[in-house]
Amino acid sequence: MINEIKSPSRTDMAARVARDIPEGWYVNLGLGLPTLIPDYIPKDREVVFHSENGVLGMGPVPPKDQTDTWLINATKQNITLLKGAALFHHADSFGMIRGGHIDLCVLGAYEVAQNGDIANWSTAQNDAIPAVGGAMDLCSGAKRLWVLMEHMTKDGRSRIVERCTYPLTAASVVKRVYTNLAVLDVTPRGFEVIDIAPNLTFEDLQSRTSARLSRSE
Amino acid sequence: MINEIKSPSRTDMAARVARDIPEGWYVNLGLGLPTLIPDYIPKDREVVFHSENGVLGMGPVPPKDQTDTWLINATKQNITLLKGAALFHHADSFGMIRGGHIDLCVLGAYEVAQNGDIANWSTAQNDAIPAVGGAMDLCSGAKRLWVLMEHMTKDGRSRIVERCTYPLTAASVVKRVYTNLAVLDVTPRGFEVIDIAPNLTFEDLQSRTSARLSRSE
Amino acid sequence: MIDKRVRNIEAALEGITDGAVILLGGFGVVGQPQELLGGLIHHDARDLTIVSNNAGFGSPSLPPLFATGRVAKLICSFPRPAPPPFEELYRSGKIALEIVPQGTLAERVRAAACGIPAFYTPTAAGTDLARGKETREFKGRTYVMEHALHADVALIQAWRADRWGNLTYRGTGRNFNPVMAMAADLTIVQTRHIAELGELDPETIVTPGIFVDRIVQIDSSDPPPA
Amino acid sequence: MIDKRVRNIEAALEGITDGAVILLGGFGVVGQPQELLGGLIHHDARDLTIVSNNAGFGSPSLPPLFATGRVAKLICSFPRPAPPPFEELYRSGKIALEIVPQGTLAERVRAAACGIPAFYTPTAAGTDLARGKETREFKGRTYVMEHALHADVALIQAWRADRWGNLTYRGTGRNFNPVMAMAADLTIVQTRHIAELGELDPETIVTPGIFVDRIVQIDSSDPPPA
Repeated sequence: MINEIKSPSRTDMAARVARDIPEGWYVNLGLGLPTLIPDYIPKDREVVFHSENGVLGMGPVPPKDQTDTWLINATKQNITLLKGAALFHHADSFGMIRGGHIDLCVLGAYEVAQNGDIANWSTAQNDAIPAVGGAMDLCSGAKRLWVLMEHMTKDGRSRIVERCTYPLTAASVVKRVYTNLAVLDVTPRGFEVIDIAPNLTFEDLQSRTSARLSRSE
Repeated sequence: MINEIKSPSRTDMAARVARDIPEGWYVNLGLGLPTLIPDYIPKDREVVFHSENGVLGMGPVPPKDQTDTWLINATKQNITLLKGAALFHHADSFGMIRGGHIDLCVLGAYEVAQNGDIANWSTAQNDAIPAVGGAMDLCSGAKRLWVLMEHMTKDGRSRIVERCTYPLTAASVVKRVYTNLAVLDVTPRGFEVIDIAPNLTFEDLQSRTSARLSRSE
Repeated sequence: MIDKRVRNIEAALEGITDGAVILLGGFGVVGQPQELLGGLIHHDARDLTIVSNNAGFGSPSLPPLFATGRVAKLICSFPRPAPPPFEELYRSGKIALEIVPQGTLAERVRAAACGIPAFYTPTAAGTDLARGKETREFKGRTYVMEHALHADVALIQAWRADRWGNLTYRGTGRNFNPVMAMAADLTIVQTRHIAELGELDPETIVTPGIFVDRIVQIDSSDPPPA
Repeated sequence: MIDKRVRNIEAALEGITDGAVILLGGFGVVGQPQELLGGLIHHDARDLTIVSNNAGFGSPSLPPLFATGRVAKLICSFPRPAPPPFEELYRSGKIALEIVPQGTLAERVRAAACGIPAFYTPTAAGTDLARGKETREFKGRTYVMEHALHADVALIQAWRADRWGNLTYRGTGRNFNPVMAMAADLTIVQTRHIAELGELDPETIVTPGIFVDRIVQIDSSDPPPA
């Protein structure tokens, strides 16, 4: 049934998020899908990207022969600095995060619950070495937390849930979720559908979602 | 009776403190008498002076025609920067102080008690506008707190006391007191006389001191 | 294009409301944003709380601001010597005064900036300034709990600024400025010089633009000799 | 004359004792002091606690240090991917692991440096990582109390250093280094370049020498492309 839906590609999903980021925002992007977002910000729209290892004004990955290997991002890829960039240490960087100065953080997740809970750091499998990185700081600190993820797991379970089953990264923090099927706002009344994939009805979407959805007014 | 004693001059007192400051210490000096100390540090002994408004490596007051008015110390006099100086902001500066990184702070005081209590910020007169500045931070934060002051008040009361009568700046922090009559260590057994002014006997000193003194072993 | 520059002081101070808590950079007059303060004298916001290390001794602008009667409270470490307007208001009970140790003041502002609601400090433990405050022992030593000091507005003096709001300072003009610049909802900067974007070395920027909302370039004079 | 330079790595690491808590600068391998770590491999101190953002992925020196079996505990935010020596020790219960959110780790180290024994943070509230920790509400939000993380030793990588110990860093090699440099009883720095005293601009020094005990100049190589 999932295969019937013409899902947007991963790049379409990133582009959809990019569309909603206005000029002048300070934005931190998590691993995976979110790292594709900057490619879809129009060149004339200035958005300042933050990397938690001490960078504001992060630019794209440089050509191999022009790499300064002293410059990396939080995923440990080499980066460039844009004009206007600034460097600072880890306590200052996480002060920015914890203090609510980052306008937007976009992360991937395993699950998002209707009260805004997010689970994205641990699947609680006993054999995995636990690792949290900056996920909890970003989730509790950013002014807005958006999640960008596939709507369902590979085995067909909804990631949009009434209550997270995986260990929480932070409680009641997610403001919006972008998936391959829809854009959902987290409201005091639960998930509200803001946008829906082409050829998908509200009922189709609800049938693929374990939390109850409401229509945007 | 006080006048019988040949007290050292104010500059002698500052020089006496300077003698005890070894090379390599990071030192913060309070208002008044302590500001005279750097003049008596030998030129070949490197001591780094800290000013709480964000300077390490503070040098002497410049000649009038070479003043950079953007450089002041905590008493708001113009200063110079020595080679090796560094500038930083107030939270970092007081982080250094509170974190025990300043090897020595030398302050004036109204009273020092035998348990190391110091009173130097307020005489609790009702008509004075209260003002504390960095005194409490320095007293509780510095690795060592020495006090440099006159042994007695102008009206002949001992400033070396069993218990402070003025409001405390900090409790149990003073390690040593330099006065015009003696050098006293604060020990678990109270004040111990380390040095005494010429022509003054231990008994003379005790008679001018309201706290009980012991001889250094 | 991100451009935080505004055309004049009036535009820089727009929207400050009655009851605002205002952080004021500077230590003495060095790094104190005189022209922004001057603009505040002619502003109409009342019942202001000013957070400043000093009470305006030697300052051309802070005493006249007190004289307007529009400052309800001063949070301060060292209000002495007190210039006449402050002293009179204080003695007649027309201005409230909260004395905070200088390092605690800096740390409370930094805590607000960094999302720390409260912390423990050894400063003032066992003194009158800790009266009524919660205390706690850690490893046998007594500490006082202090709360973050949030503000609506910060008035900052920088030496150089670019249009993104990246700042550098000059000499000891740095003092409280970078700390306060981080802790307000609206951070307003007067700068001596405007730098082109990219001209400030990323390694030497002291305040990243993320903390700054408005910049006004002012040909202010150097501090007077002290 | 104050001169914190020492002649070689052995002299730099002298006196590190069994049971030492060691802060390790770097984020990944950028800013990680490889040569000091390399020296630690041949040191005799045992039962070490290493505080490091990562568990040594990509690092030429940290995995071999784990392999010596002399590290009893790792305090870390992101020990994945785990290099084989760490993974094996962890799975066989031969090394303790304390997971700390990255910002909490930085702030705990900064608190130790700045004389703050404990503070409250929103990070991890309501999660498994706050289990057993004291929590408290401020203005209706729940915060976790976290303690200062003191250390005996910090191993730091700088770009330039003068004989007083003033430091600058390069690019994102800064990361945890200036924070950790402030928080240890013994701060040991490997620097790529030595500057003459007075050569580093006081306005642009990142770590003032007061925090630094020993400096060793090492012609280390740049980090590998990532």
